[in-house]
Amino acid sequence: MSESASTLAFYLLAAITVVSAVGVVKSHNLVHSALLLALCFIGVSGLYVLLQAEFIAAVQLLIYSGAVAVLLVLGVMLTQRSSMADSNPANDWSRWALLICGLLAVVILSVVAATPWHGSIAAALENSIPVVARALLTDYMVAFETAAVLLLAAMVGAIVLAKGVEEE
Amino acid sequence: MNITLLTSEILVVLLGILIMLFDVLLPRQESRRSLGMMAVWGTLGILLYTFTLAGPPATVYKGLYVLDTFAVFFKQLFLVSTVLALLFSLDYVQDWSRNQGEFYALLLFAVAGMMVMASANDLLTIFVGLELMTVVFYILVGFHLEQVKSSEAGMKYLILGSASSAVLLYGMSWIYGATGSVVLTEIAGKASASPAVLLGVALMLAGIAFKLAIAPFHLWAPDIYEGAPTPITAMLAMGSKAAGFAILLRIFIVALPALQDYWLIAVSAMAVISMVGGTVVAMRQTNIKRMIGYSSIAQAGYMLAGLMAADVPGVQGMLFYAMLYIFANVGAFAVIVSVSQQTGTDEIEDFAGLAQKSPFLAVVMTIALLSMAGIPPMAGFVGKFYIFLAVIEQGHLWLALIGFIMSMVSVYYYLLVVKTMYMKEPKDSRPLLVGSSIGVAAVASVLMTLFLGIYPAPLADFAKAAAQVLW
Amino acid sequence: MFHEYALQHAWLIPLLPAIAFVLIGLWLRRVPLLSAGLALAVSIAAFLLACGVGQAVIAQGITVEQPFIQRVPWVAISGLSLDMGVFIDPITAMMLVVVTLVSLMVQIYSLGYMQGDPGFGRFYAYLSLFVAAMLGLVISVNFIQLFVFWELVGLSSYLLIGYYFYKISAREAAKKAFITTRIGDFGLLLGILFLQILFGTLDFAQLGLAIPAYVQQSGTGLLTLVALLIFLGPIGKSGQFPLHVWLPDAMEGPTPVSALIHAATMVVAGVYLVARVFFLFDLLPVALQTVAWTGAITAFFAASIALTQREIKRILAYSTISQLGYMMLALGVGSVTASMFHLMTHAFFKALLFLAAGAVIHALHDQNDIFAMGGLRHKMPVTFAAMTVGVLAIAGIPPFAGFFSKDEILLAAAQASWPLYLMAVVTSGLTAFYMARLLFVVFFGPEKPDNHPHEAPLSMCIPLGVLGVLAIVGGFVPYTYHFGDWVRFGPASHSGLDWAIAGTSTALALLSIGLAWLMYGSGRVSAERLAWRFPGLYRLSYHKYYIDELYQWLNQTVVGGIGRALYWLDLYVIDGIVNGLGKLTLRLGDGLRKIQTGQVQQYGLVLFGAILLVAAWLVWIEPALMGGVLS
Amino acid sequence: MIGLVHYLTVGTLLFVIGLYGLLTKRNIVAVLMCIELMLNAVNINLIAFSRFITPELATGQVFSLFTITVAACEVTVGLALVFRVYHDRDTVLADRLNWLRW
Amino acid sequence: MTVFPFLTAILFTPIFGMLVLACLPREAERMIKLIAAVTMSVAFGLTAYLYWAYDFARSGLQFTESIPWIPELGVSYALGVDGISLPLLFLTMLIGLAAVFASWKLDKRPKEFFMLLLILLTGVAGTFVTRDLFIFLLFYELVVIPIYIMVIIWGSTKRVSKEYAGMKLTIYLLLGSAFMLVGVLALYLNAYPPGSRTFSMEALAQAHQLGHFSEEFQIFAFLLLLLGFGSLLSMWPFHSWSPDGYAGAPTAVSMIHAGVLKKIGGYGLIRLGLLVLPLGAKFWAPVIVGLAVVNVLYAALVALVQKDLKYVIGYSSVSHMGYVLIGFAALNSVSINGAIANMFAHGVMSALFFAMIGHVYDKTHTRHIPDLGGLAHQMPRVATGFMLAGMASLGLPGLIGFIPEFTIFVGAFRAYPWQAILAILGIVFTALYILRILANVLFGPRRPEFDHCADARGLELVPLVLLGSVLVVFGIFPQLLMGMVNSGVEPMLPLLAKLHQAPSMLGGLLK
Repeated sequence: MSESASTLAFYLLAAITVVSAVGVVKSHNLVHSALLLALCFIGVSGLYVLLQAEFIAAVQLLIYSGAVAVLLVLGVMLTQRSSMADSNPANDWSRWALLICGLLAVVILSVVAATPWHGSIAAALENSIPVVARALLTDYMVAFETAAVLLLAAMVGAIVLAKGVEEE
Repeated sequence: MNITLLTSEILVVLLGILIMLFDVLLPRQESRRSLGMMAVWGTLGILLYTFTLAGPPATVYKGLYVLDTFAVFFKQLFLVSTVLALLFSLDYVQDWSRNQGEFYALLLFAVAGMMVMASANDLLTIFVGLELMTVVFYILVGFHLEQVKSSEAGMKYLILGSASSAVLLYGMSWIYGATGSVVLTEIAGKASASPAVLLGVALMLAGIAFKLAIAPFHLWAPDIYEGAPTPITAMLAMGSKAAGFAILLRIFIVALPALQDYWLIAVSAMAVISMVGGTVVAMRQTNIKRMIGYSSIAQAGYMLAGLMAADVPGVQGMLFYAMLYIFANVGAFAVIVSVSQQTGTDEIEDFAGLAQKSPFLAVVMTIALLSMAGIPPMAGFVGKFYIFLAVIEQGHLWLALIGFIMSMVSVYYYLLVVKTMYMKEPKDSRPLLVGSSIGVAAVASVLMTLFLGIYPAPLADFAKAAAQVLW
Repeated sequence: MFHEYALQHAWLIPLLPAIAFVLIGLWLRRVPLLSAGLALAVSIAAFLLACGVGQAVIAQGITVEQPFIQRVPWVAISGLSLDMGVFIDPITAMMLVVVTLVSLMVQIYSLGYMQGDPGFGRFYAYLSLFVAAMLGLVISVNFIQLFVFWELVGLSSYLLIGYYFYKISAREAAKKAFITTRIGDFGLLLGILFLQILFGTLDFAQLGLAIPAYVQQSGTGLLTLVALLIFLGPIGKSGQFPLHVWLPDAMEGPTPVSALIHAATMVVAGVYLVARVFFLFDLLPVALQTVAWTGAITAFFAASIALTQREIKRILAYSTISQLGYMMLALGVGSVTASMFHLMTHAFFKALLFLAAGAVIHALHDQNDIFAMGGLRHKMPVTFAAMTVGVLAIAGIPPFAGFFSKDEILLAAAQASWPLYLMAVVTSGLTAFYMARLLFVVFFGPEKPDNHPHEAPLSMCIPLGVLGVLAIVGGFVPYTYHFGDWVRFGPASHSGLDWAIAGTSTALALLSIGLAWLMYGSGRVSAERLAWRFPGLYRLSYHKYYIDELYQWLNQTVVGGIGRALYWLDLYVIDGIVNGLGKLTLRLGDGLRKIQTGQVQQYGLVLFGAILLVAAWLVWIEPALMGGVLS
Repeated sequence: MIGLVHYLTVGTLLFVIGLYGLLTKRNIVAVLMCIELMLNAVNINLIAFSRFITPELATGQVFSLFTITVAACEVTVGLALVFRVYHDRDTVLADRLNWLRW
Repeated sequence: MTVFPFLTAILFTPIFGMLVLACLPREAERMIKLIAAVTMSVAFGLTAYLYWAYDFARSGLQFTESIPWIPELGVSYALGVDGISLPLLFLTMLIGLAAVFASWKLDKRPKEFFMLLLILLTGVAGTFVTRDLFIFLLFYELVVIPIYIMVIIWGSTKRVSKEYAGMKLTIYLLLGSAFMLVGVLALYLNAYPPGSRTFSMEALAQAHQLGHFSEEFQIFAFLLLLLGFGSLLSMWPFHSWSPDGYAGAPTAVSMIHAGVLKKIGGYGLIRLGLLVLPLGAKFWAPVIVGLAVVNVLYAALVALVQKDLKYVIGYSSVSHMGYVLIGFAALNSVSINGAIANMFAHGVMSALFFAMIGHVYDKTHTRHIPDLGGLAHQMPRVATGFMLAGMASLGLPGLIGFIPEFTIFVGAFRAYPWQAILAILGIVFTALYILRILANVLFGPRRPEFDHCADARGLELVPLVLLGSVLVVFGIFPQLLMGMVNSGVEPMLPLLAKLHQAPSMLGGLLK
């Protein structure tokens, strides 16, 4: 990809991501929010591609845009019996929230700007999947196994909690 | 690659899976108490096994997972608290119509997460271990299907917990970005006072402080303590908090000592706010679990004060305190479970006349609470003594003064409970029968609390050995 | 040799009654006869020993300059050692004999007077305690011993005044006595402390040597203060103005007690103290002047009150105060001899007067008002005789005892300063007047039909007889045997009677008695008319110059008021701060608790607000601070 | 040239937007969505650092994998809890959850 | 060394008795009381033997025992008594024994009561016998909680509720101890370099002599200790727990608290404040003297207007503690002798007072002074007890109170004459309030409503006889006490002599 193309792609994807994220937050319809969330996830996965992390981008699409978004929509459907029109209201503290978020953004952005990043000049790995795979099963083996237990526990827990609803 | 170092974690997970399997195999009507006993004995066995782990530090692979005295200390701490918490869970959950097997199994998974946290030497493993623990706790907090408060507590915990996890993770990402590494020992060499690192430090500190229920990141704690099933409240107060301290110490002592000057002030402010705020608000509580929730905020403040010393004695004091806090909590929660079994609620008023209905429980409760307050000859005094000794040595006399004053003020609300138990007449004359497993937990708590208070040397030595590993 | 034995064992004199006190108090209380028997036996033994000591003083030539001293350590710590001991010189010997003799008489008298009283055993226990304390005081070898027994004397007088503890008046009188004397003791204690600090010793003999040397070196300024502080003690104990108020009230005790303590012996402890430490006062003219003036004012002032009082014991009490003033006056003008002489004769005739008054009261079933009495001379001849002797003795009519001692005092006063002499003489006239008034009102005039008096029993008459004889010869005999050679300070000053002074005072006394006869005996001059003519003076005198009221006000309003004010301060300020802090903490708890709204997103706001603060602090502020510090 | 700073800026924006939603959305499901946004922001950071700071090690990529896993678990459990709350309280609004307070 | 470990035996006798009691059924009331009595008798007997066997000539710490306890911190289980602690230990056991008998008629939950009482006594005794600061702290706070429980269960509600009184007492003293704890920790850390640190009191005192404590440090640390020990000693203005607390507490607790517990404050000031931080003590001495004078006069005046008997004695004890403080702060051997002896003396007399008040309250159910009167008619023995205690309290010679007070005056007069004069003025006010209650409670006309009230008899007489005889015997033979105390003070003489030149806060201003 040429540099200008990638620049353009970046801005486009960034815009998609940020705007759809704002949409998630601002939309009054929960279903719209969920769909915008999926769009946002897609934008993020596009950014991953730009960052040459294709594997992660794929995972992002699969898990986030696929599973998580669908799960959320499912949740919306199951708990929202009335109309969707005003299903996603905001509370009364938005002013404070805006202040805090704004200031936090200022702080973080100032950090981004002020930090002397020690960037590596090395090019990205052509194919990062083997590296990731090796890291997962060697260096981060314990974390990997732990994550497995985590998934098991989350599954069991989710079933137990959700089943309690079904049977009654 | 030395997989045997993971034996204890593996055993805990296997035990959990085994319990789930047995749960399926057992006929539906049969009492699930056996599963609980299995968990207790299994955990006890693993605990005994951990005593063989003492030795020079060893790493699993490339130093990302270490088994040193520090890790062993915390693993034993988690296992001890689990054994004791399980002991009084038996009676608590036996009325549940189902899911008892899952309850024990999930609890064990949480313990596995804590154990991973204790050993993890990189941010990634720490994070995953932490998430294993907290996600399981989200579930367990909301696990009491018959109690409305339980699901509310679970939901609140999940929202705030996830947000704080995101903050912690965000902080980790900045550290990673600034240093190019997630391994603690490598970070130590590269961390400089660049804005990104400082931001990372701030966010991680906040994220961990949330798990520790340090003020002003504590707001979840009282609600969740009140709403959660009592054994889970106990585990949150004991295990979760201790695990939080384990990673706090690992990260800040091992990885970020160079920035000590920066985070110490924030830490001291948080410690003071916790000690004062937790104590002051606890004075006005009427629910015993909620009161212990607030008091645990103050307790976390005392422990955090030990970090102010940022040296071996300080950490030694924190470790010592974390251990004795287990025993104090076990005693208190065992009594709370017993009383609420009979009355059905957790209000302090329900303790009226306990000294006459069951003098044993009243004594256990008194000793446990006084240990938290730090009154000799209970262990709590020695713990505070170690911590503030170290703090004063580093010149923070004012902090010790605030700490001691607050611990004496805290006696006020602990004594309110004592007063209710001893002075008020019981509402009904039914004698309170103490279940055998609860009795065992209570006796263990009292004996250990008194033993550690009177003869702290063995545990103190152990804690010192553990603390020295970090340097 | 008995007197040798007595001298070596003089410490037994106070110890024996003390043992009697313990025995009676703990076990014998319930058995009246045994109690009284033990107390009497002990008193007799003490009297005999005291006589032995007296004999030894004469036989062995013990003088004021060469006393006989024994000491045993009592308390010894680094930097302070206190002894107990025996200090015998002629003054001590005289006091021992007088105290044991009078107390013996009173104990015999009480056999009859207190007969049938439910607290008979207790009474004798107290009496024994008193005797022990007084004797211990007399033989004191140093200030601390003196102070110890001084206080014990106070205690026993407290107990005896409050003997009828069920009477509110007795209880209050006892309290008053204790507290009033305590004020004096405060000064005495301070004085003692000063001496201890200045000289490192409290021993009389050692101080007697050290003080003159000190005066030579450092002058008299501080020592005068010390002496005045010490003198506060005698003011309290000996009922000197302005701490005399307890003494008249002390008459609430049983009459034998009044005789023993508040007339004859205890109250002279103050006088004795000044005499004992005269080596100190002698060097300090200012202190001496104070003593003299205090004595003179007290003498006159008390006599003026006694003129108008109606209660028989009260009149006697004021006369006691007055006579004590005389003794102080004598000391103040430098005559230990005169003072001690008067002390002795006063002990005899005042005990006699009180015991006789007791007999009257006893006969009239606790009637105290003299105007309710009258014409008793027929029914109670012995008592009448005793009273007459007593009155003549106190009025200073020769050859009764009082004449000689009073004369010596007047002489000494005349030699010192004429205002003092004038006051003394006028007082002596007043004394004769009110004593005669008492005698005439009680024993002459018509009999009151309501009274059914009877003569006192034998046990009460014997002491009256003995004391009567002593009141007659107690002045003349010592006078002829040169009392002043023994009991003195400095060189003996043996002067004969000054006929001018003696004549004046005797004439004045006779005149006063005559006036009293006119007013109360024959009724030619109306006392009421006189009182009506000078209403202010009369009221002032009758109400004792309102000094009691002043003290009452001080105690109730000033001290009590300060106490109440401080209590208010304690409750609402000091405790208020404490409680306020507690409440504040609880309020704070309530307030902070309200942060916990249960709204998860508000928690989130706080949480992230805090995160923002921490982040901003670490990222912005702290590096700036550190940079500032570093650069 | 698009560099690290750009990606970090996007991440930052995503993080605060998610945070804003977390603090203001009443519906719990929406709150869960916002948490996902925040986690995605972290992932952007991680991947960007991985690309620009440690391109040869891909540590950030590994990290982000775990983040995604954890996020999935959280959302699963979160939704299960939403069902429970909905069952118990018949609401999915966060501000109705105020039985536990003070 | 195979000497019998007397102090350990004394310390553990009550614990052992407590454990025996724990095993008894709660209905066995008489048995419970008997065992408590036997336990305390044994402990008292052992202590009395020690008092007798103590070798004056050798002075210093005797009957020592020492076992390393927490070597890392330099803590050892070290016991020993000297002329300062032995009288206080003796006092503890004496009052403990008396308190057991003073509670003989207690019928509400006796098992718990006597168990707590024994724990309490162990705690108090422990502070006096230990030579190790750490162990001292353990025992120091051990006593607080039993007292709280005893107050709220067996106490009485008058002007303030017993819950309030108990809580106030507890929190107040604990807050004070917080300052003290910090002071102690600072002391420990500054005494020796890491590695050779120790909590041994002798070693800490040694540290001063080696010059390890700078003057600034001593001044600061002493202030912390003063706040702790001073509030325990009810130093003005930290005294307000004392009257309320005593009024709320049951008889036995009032006896022990006023009798011995308070004295731990004075003991600590001498043991730590003076011996370890002499320059600090010297610096603050003028302040302490000033406050102590306020203590004496203020509390005496307030006692004068009290209506509740226990409040009078409560304030009276505050007033008497002023004398102890003056004696301490005058910092010479005579005054310190007096301060220690006065702690003993006040302990005995206040315990007797509270025992008698307890008896009166048991029988008449009131402590309100205007409601009482003429009790000498119905209760002559109790009246005797009151008289003895009262007379000792106002410093009557021949009873125990006089010589200690006199010694304090002599010592204080030397150092602070003007303050001493003010303090001595206190004896007048003391007489006022003591005589006021004696007169109003004991004397006056017989009141028929009290005719049913029995005098103390049988075992109830034990406190009176025990404490009363100590009052008298030690009063007549003060050397029994003063000799002992002096043997404890004598080793301080060089220190005190050196202190003489040390600067104090107000310089020579007030001297």
